[in-house]
Amino acid sequence: MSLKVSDLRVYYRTLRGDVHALDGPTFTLADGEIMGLAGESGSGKSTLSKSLIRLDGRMRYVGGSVELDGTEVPIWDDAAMNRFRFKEISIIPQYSMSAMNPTRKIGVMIAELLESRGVRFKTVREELHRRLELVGLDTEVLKRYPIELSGGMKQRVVMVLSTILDPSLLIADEVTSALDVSTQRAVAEMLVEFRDRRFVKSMVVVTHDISLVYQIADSIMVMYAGRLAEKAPARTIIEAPRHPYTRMLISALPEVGVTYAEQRLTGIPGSPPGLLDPPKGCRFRARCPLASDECATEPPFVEVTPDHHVACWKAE
Amino acid sequence: MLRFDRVSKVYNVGSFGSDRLTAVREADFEVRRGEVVALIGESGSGKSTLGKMALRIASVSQGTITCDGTDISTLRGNRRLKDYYRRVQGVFQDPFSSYNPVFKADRVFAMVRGEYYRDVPDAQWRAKVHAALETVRLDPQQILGKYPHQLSGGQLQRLLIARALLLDIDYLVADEIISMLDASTRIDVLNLLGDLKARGLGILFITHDLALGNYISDETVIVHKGSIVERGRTEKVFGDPLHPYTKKLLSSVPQFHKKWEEVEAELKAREAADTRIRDYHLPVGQEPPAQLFEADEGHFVQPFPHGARASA
Amino acid sequence: MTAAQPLPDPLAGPEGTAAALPEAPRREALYFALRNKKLLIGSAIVGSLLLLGILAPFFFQNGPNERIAPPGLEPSAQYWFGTTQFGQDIFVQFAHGVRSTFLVGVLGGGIGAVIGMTVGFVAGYKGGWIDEILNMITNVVLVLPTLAVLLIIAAYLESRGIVMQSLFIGLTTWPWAARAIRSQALSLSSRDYVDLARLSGFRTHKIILRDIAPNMSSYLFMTFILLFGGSVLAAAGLDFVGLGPTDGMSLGLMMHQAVKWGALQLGVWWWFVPPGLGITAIVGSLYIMNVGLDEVFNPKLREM
Amino acid sequence: MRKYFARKIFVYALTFFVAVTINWMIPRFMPGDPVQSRLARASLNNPEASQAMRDYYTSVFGFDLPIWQQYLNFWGALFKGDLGISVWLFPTPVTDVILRAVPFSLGLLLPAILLSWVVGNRFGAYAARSKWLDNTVLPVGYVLTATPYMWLALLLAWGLGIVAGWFPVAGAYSFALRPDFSWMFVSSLVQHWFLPFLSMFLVALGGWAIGMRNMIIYELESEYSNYLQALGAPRRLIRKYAFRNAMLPQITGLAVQLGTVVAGSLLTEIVFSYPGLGFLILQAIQNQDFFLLQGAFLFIVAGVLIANFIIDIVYVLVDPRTRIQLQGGVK
Repeated sequence: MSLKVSDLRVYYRTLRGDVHALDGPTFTLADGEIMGLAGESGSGKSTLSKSLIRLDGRMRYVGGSVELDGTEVPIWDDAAMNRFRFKEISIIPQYSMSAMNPTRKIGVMIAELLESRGVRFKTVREELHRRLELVGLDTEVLKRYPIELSGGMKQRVVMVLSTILDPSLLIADEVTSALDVSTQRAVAEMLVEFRDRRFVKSMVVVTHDISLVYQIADSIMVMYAGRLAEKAPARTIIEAPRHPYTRMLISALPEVGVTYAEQRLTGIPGSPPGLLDPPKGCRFRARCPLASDECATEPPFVEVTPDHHVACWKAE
Repeated sequence: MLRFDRVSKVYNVGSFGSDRLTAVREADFEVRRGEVVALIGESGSGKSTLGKMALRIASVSQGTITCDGTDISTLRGNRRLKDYYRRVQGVFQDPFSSYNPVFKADRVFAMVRGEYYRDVPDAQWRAKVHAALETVRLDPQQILGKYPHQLSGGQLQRLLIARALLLDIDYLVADEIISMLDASTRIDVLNLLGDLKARGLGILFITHDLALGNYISDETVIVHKGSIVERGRTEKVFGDPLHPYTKKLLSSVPQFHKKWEEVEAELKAREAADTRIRDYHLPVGQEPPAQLFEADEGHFVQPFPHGARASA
Repeated sequence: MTAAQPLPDPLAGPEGTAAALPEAPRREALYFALRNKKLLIGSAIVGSLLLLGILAPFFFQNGPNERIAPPGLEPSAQYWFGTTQFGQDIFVQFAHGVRSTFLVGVLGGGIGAVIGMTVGFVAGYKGGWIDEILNMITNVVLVLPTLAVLLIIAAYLESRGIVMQSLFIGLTTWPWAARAIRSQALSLSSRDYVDLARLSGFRTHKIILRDIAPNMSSYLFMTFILLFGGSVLAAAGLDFVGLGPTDGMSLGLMMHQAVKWGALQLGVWWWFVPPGLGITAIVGSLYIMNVGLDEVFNPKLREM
Repeated sequence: MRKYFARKIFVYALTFFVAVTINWMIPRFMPGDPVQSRLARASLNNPEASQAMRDYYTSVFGFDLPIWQQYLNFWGALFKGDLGISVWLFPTPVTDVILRAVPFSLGLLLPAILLSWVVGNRFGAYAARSKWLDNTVLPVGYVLTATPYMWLALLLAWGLGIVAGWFPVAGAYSFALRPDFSWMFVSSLVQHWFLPFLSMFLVALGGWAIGMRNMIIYELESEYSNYLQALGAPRRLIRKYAFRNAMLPQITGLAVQLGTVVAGSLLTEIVFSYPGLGFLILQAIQNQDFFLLQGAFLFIVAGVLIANFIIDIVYVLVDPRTRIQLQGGVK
């Protein structure tokens, strides 16, 4: 069991009170698993992924626990977390294109970062070169400034750098959303290759694009309004979703071959609830065609068939 | 008919325009009323520039854009431009950036009234606004008097479409209008374009998303690095793609029920089975011309070297 | 002169909060304004000096240059700030000086702001060769050392008044403001709502006034405050060299006279301390007010 | 790269041209024909000087010549280094008077600018560390930048000079000494130099500290800082990067602030009767020595332009981004 998250609650502090951005997800991530974390804006997916590595100034840890390879991860303690960052838990940020110091040569920056974490640069240099070549980069890039590289090249450097210490868990935060269709496939497949070569043990791929994670993930976890809706193997989520939200969401997404003239799709009416003072019970209730009285109580996130978890009273 | 006749856009960059950058090269296509044309391309393809030129926000460097026969670059002066905007309107990608954050969202209606319907009495105007809101399926009660940040992205985009409808337009340029909306609501805004088409509007739907273009359009235009590489009836372009770039896009777009490898294998198999003689192949090394070749009835492709893979 | 983002970007907030703010941005600004110590303290000092400058001169029977008392008196209950070597009441001079300081600030800062805004908005919105030319002019005036230019102009003027002085100050201090406003206007003019205004048939001046400027109102106000401070300091420098208004009284002129008549050597500190303190208090409080305003309007800084 | 500098030089040349033109126009086109009235006034005080002035005016302005001819003559004289004869120090040429004063001005300006820049940046970076420091350094910085140069000079002269008696408050060296390389002379020079230097240093310090504080906060919020934090880099490394990157805009700031600091030095010199350009300007104004005033003006403008150009070069050398962009190496 690589990652175990239990009842994690992280809120955003605002003037008008706490925004319940992440309200108690409990799930596990197996060794070698690539999990797609999907959801719309405000679903809590990026709050969850950020919480696993670094809470920013406005985020407040409220409760719950995170365990990685059997060790408790103190996500509430910024200083203690430094021990885990990079070495155990690492991230490929959404802003990869601007993640490197613009006035430092890339190689110098990497060396300084590694040395500051107590890793002799010499000991990883060869592996670094190997991995840069693996992602199709010349080792010459280490002698360049970030501005001399194209966006795609910068992103690949960041992918290699983030995983150079073979972390146990990698968070890939919307890594493909800024890319063009023709390049996002290469990047997504590179993530799988990183896992296959055991550069990382397991991976959370955060995205708003379910069709993309379907291509590479082993499992997909869908979030809605700060809570988990459903987690299942990728194919199951697409072909046999149980949660009404997942079902409606998937049937609202067009893919090549579906046309307005032949098969009109429909969206989900309404909009997600505000999280400043979230409604009691199931948070999808107001938009759910199946909602009934029992939905006023919060549905537990339970395993309905092996590896298929759903938080819905109607999911039998 | 909104017609692009060998339209080019060249930007002068650098100090005093010392360098030139071609954003669009001799684009040639048209948008008819009652039809949705999907203009599909990746970032930097020049697709948005084409939309901006049609809206007279960017000037045309070469070629002409005509609206029902009138060259739109000849529309000088505020009055003639306003007449043009009565017939052609646009909606843009970012719903939040489309609203001035210091004003209420329904100011976009007030702006139209101030410029076009100054003399319309209040009651009549209100009826007109309500009718437009109804078309885009918005509840006036929930919308009017709110600030942009109090509304959702989907509501804001619908509001902008309603604004365009107030002007009784013939053509709408929709530039990536749903790419920033949430997955669960975006399809409804897209369906709205289908409804407008049924009412006789001509729509230029600019997008980077093949699935969306495929879903809503009648005609498809694929642009790559400023040039149109393929265009034709949507079912032709998607069903029988000719240009290597189009094929590459189709094999890269993530699908739901097929993995990338499956799609790629299918395309390859079809290509192998295809024995038609191509008379639009170029000798290797020759620069492809901007003029497209009509490979099939109403299906145009930019000539490319035989055996070429995508050049992206 | 920090690059301030004029208003919170609705997309910049954490997930969910954008939709959770029920009130208008303006009311939120007021909420922060009333809780910002820097803003409150700054405006209290500026406000009280402004009142002094406006009201006090009406209560004096004597003008600032009239010799009404024994010379060189230390500050006392009767003469709050003491008297000069010529028996002039320094408090009376101070109050008149504060008045003209505010006048120079408002006029000079105002003229500078109008030029800077016009140049900045037109260059930023229009772009192209108009931008190139305006930029060139801005750069030329920017590198000209302001005080040196003012000295040479003032030296040849036969009679000098506050209005004339402010005019010349305003004509020379605008370039940095034009630059700052240009870059703000440039980024705002690429927003979609500007395109939408064009599609609504708005003319250029209307777009600048109705759509671009309101989004920078806090920024423009802060620019004016900085220009105000700059004008006050420039005027004080001119007055100190002896090229100030040929009639009337100003804080710089008080220091000029103090130095000229040996206040330093005679140890008459009450002659040169109040005017400088007045200038520092006004300009310094304005600057600190500005930081406060920046914190009010720029949500990123609120968290600090 | 060449194009970038060509453009910069063009702006500076244009500025110099404008400055010279202002210099030529002002005496010609001010209301009430100031030239004639100056001549008249000077002839009362000093007949000899009045003759020299008249000669210069006729050669340069040549009242009967067409305007464009006068303008060209003015430039011609300028290129020969002829700025006229000083009335105040008759019959020394203005150029000589100014060249004598320039070293004193530079001796004050350069150390004051450079040291205040270095120290101010350190303070500013330090201030961004904690709320407590920020709340002290920031207001002090703002008060310092709001202080008129001459007032701080007056306070220091009075407090440390007159009251405490630690430093002399007038001149560049003791009147009893003649310039030589003796220990006594040099120490007198330093003693006289210290107070004007200190007052300029202090006023300029505030601005740099504030600028750096704002820049570094911006850098610490940037994405590369975020990334480093997410990878658990120690604060030391993140601060180091932020500080270095925040320095770059401060170099440009140096160019922007130059005019203000030069103006400040003029005022400070006046308080301390320090024989630099500022003191010359005061003498020129008081003695109605307009050639001297105009000459000083041109020297100041030229100096500021040269300094700007040096800063441009330095900036390109230290910022890899600009350097690479100028070399056309961006992919």
